[in-house]
Amino acid sequence: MEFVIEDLAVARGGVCVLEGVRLALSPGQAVILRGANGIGKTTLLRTLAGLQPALRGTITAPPESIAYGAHADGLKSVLTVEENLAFWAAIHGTSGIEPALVRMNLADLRDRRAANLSAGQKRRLGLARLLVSGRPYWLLDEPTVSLDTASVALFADVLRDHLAAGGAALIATHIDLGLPEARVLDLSPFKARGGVIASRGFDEAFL
Amino acid sequence: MEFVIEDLAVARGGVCVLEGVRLALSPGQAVILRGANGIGKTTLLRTLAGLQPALRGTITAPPESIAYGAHADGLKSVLTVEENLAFWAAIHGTSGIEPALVRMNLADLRDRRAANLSAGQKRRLGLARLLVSGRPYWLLDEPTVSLDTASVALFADVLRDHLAAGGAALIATHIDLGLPEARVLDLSPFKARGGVIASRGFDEAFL
Amino acid sequence: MIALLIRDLRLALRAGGGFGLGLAFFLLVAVLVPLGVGPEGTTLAKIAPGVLWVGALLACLLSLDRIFALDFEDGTLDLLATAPIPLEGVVAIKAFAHWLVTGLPLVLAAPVLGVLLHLPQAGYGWLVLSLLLGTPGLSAIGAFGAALTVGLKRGGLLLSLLVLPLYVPTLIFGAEVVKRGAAGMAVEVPLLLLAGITLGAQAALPFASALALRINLR
Amino acid sequence: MIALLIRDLRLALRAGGGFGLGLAFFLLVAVLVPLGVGPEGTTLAKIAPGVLWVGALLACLLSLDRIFALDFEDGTLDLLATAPIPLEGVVAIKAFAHWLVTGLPLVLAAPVLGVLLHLPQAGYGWLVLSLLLGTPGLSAIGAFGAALTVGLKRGGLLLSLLVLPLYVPTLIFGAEVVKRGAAGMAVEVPLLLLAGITLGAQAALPFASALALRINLR
Amino acid sequence: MSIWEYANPKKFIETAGRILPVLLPLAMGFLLIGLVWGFFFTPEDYKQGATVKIMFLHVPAAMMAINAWGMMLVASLIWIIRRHHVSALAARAAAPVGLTFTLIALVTGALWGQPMWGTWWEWDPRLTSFLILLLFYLGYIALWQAVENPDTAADLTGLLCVVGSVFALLSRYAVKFWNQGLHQDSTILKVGEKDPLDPAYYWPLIFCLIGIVLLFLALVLIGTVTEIRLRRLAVIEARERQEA
Amino acid sequence: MPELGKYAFAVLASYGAGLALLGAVVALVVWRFRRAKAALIAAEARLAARAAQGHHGQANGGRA
Ligand code: HEM
Ligand SMILES: Nc1ncnc2c1ncn2[C@@H]1O[C@H](COP(=O)(O)OP(=O)(O)OP(=O)(O)O)[C@@H](O)[C@H]1O
Ligand SMILES: Nc1ncnc2c1ncn2[C@@H]1O[C@H](COP(=O)(O)OP(=O)(O)OP(=O)(O)O)[C@@H](O)[C@H]1O
Ligand SMILES: [Mg+2]
Ligand SMILES: [Mg+2]
Repeated sequence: MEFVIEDLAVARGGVCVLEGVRLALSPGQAVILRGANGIGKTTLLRTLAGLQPALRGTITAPPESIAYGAHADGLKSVLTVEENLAFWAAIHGTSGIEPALVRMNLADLRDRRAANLSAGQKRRLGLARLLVSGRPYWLLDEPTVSLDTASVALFADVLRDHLAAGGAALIATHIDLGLPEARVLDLSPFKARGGVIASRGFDEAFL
Repeated sequence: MEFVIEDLAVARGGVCVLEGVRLALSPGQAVILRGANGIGKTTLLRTLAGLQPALRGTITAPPESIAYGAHADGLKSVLTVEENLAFWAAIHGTSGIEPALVRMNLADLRDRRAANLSAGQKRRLGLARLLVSGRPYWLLDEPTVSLDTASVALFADVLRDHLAAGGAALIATHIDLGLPEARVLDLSPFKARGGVIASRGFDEAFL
Repeated sequence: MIALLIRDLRLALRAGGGFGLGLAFFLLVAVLVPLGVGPEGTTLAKIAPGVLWVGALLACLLSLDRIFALDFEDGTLDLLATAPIPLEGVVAIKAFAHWLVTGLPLVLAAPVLGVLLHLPQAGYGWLVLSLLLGTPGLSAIGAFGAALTVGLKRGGLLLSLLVLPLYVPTLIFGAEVVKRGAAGMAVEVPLLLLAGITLGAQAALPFASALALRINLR
Repeated sequence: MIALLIRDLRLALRAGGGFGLGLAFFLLVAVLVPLGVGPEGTTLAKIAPGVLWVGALLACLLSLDRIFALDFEDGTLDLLATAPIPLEGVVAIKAFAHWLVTGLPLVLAAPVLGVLLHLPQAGYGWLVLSLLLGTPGLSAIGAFGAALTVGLKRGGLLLSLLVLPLYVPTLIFGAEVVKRGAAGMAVEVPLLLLAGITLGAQAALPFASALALRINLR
Repeated sequence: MSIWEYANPKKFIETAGRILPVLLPLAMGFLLIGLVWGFFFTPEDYKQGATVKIMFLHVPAAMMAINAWGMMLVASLIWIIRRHHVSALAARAAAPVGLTFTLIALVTGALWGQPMWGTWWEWDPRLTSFLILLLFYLGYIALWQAVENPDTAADLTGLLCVVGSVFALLSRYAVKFWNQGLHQDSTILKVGEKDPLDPAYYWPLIFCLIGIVLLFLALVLIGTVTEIRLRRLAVIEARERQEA
Repeated sequence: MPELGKYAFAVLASYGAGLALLGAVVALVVWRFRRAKAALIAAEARLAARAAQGHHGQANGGRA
């Protein structure tokens, strides 16, 4: 099952930011999204995750196959690491959070409340959620923010295993993840050139 | 008038994070604070700005001479650029926001509401506040976050003028500001080695 | 779904979750009204049903913004929207959790406050029953209001303004049940209408709320 | 200082600032209580002073969290604390701005709502006067509560709980003035006490609030 | 040509520009004739005395207050189902006008009630429903103003309007259950039945009614044009921001 | 002026308040209309100026 984007245009705040984006992602592949601040990486990923409607174009993906990792980690500060992770496992109907805890080096912190984690530990917990989601396509928005180099390498390992197991990933990031096998998609050519207005079709009458 | 820190210890969340910090800042000087994430740069700057008490040590500075530039810019999104800046000028009893607007390249945006600024433009407005504060000692916490290279250069120019006019600056930053004349202060040697508990004196009884 | 319910209850029970605050507010209103109105028992007895219902309604109201706002701010709502459970279910569960945390304690505490307000003897049973039937509706309607205002900063006052008019039918029938019950009159009609509103709200509003959430997440 | 006042008023007037919402909430309470209590004019007239005062108090209460929370969240409060004006002055000005935006409209709208609740003719003047004297106190006390809870997420309900008990004396004297006034009795004593509370709160509480703010900023 | 052609903003502005110069004077004319006729040239009622003259403001305002909400409901449904932006904007433009009519009905009703019923306000079901309608208008307008993104605001207020209408109906029923009233029933549509409206009042009232309906339409048209322009303004500003 | 008798206050106040409210809403609608129109004209002018200079009549500049 492939994940295919065709001629996609996405909008934010009523303005089209990217247009004509096309991409095919097969199992085992990773694609890195590049582009300056504000070009629309987050917007693109949110659209692909189904959180906002596309302006034009089509997104084809197997149903319920996408795990979205946003800027925010969605952690509850009064719950412990284990409770946080177990909640997401239950929501996704998977079981066994143990491997995810171990893989993301969180086993020692299992009973710590999320409020007492450092920023990097919080981030690791947010990434562990991807593992318990059990979904093949990962859409990640700057997953390594506030991680130190050791943790970045740990994450790259996890990612490589995920790809080897038939998963795929689309990652927006500014830094080098140490994944030479990943394709790079530069978004600059898709930048919308003014004048194209958002709300589907009809709104063009406002110009 | 000098700005002198002697044997300072600062705490955050009940734990001493830095101790034995000493530094003297004379007019015309700039000092760059360096240190890994979480070492306590923000904590140190907040203490120096008078927002939290020091654990030990002394801070000597002329009264009302410090302008603090935090992570957050303190902008009101429903006010225009001009209104935001004029408010801070009025609070500091200075007049003439015009030069600050021009220096930070905000003149064209003067009637734009802060909500409609991009992140970089917001940051420039936050820095323009320093200019209208009319104070000599600037304590800046990562002032160039989300600025592009041109704006960083612009800010370095502004900073250089401020130093030439007898001001001084203490800047926590991870990137290179293009200020070769600035001294660098690495905080790693001052990292508190466990066991030292925060709240002055009293808390030690619990050890 | 059960996991979501358990998590919401757990969050409410841990520090900062606000469990019990609604109850305290209910108590405060029941205390403030006699202070403002004056201590005569007969007047108080007459207004007790209405005041208790208005108090329950306000106590419910003040905790509404917690239903979605915290999850929205920390990004959980985004993740729940992409999770394999329907957003309608999420809304219904969260409204139910809100009722367990806010509405149910009010139901249990109401008889005690009835004493403070000199509620006539015959009214207590009806008070509890009407609140039991009515408060789940309040939570469902409130969840709709909370979904409408979820993206707004400090939208508490706006939320009140939107939700309170929607509470009017529930309030009228609820207070009417208690009033009639206390006076020994027949209560079937308002009781049935109250139950009808709650059932209708529980059945239909989660869809509207989920739609509002989707719009706000966009 | 004037600049701060002007800015706060401007913020309240621009979209999203919440000007007028307090008024709408006041209206809501005045409508809900009769819906709960029943339509008879004589009962309503008896409880009108108390209900109007409780309504004013709740309307005031619900807008309290805007006094400092927004400024705290966007970092303005940090900057104000290091600015060359005393934090006590900041607090006093902000409480005053809150009164102008919330309390004053309530004072002006109260007579209209008095009509809804069948307030006796003789009571209108005293209602306006007592609110005029009392609401500045409510703002000052509320600012203290807001300063205490400024760092908390969605602390609205906790804020209510902290502040409502502090409002009790104001409520009692305020409602007493209106009740006595409406009944044609002497009102000097409660009126003086009301004015005393407001003056005392205005004079002393800004210091406590500023201290609370400093602690929360740390 | 389908009626939805007029849902094109440009076309809408053009059409409005052609209609308004006729509509506005017509509305003012009807209203003026009706009010002058009603105020100066109607006899006193044998029961109500001169206060019947209040009717010429009260009744049209009261009817339009409800109809304005109905129009907003229809416009909201069109927006939700067919996504015609102009429709959402028309609903937005109608709200302040409807609010004003509600206020007029309430104020004139209160002033009428004092001499007739001996009280400014009575918790009569019809009066109470109007107060609740006022609250719905206030909430609707407040939500429009609070949400920044215009499309989000249109969606949310549309939803509120639909859900609110259901609850408004429920409230009307609940209020009737709660209290029996003093307010007289509608007679205006009972021509030919027993106890009809005195013909001396009939025609000025009809003029006022027509005048108010036309005024409402004119104000909504102007308001919708304003909203369309503001929408376009927002689009241009967003684009400038993007290019900056 | 018609003879209003003891009801003069009620009738006059009704007409006064009703007409004042009508006037207020008309004034509000017209004021917003004028303001939106002026702001839009200014924005269109800016857009045209920008299209003329620098942007080489790019994309939709001309449609403004
Ligand atoms: C503030 C309160 C009042 C409100 C909200 C109100 C509301 C309404 C409404 C909605 C209508 C139109 C109903 C219809 O035609 O079906 C109406 C009509 C009318 N109202 Fe009122 N009313 C109020 C007070 C009064 C008072 C105090 C009087 C006089 C004693 C009065 C006399 C009438 C009359 C004569 C009609 C015309 C009925 C007809 O012939 O169709 N109203 N009012
Ligand atoms: N609420 C909003 N209203 C209007 N414009 C917005 C809004 N949010 C974002 N934008 C604009 O949309 C564009 C795309 O934003 P987006 O967050 O997708 O960028 P990004 O590529 O993820 O940037 P970054 O690298 O900083 O994360 C930006 O130019 C931004 O200014
Ligand atoms: N509220 C808190 N409670 C407990 N510990 C805290 C709290 N806030 C911060 N800390 C800890 O205090 C230390 C110092 O934090 P500080 O924000 O000063 O670091 P920093 O050097 O500014 O980091 P950065 O480079 O990320 O800005 C960190 O180790 C952090 O974990
Ligand atoms: Mg991004
Ligand atoms: Mg820092």
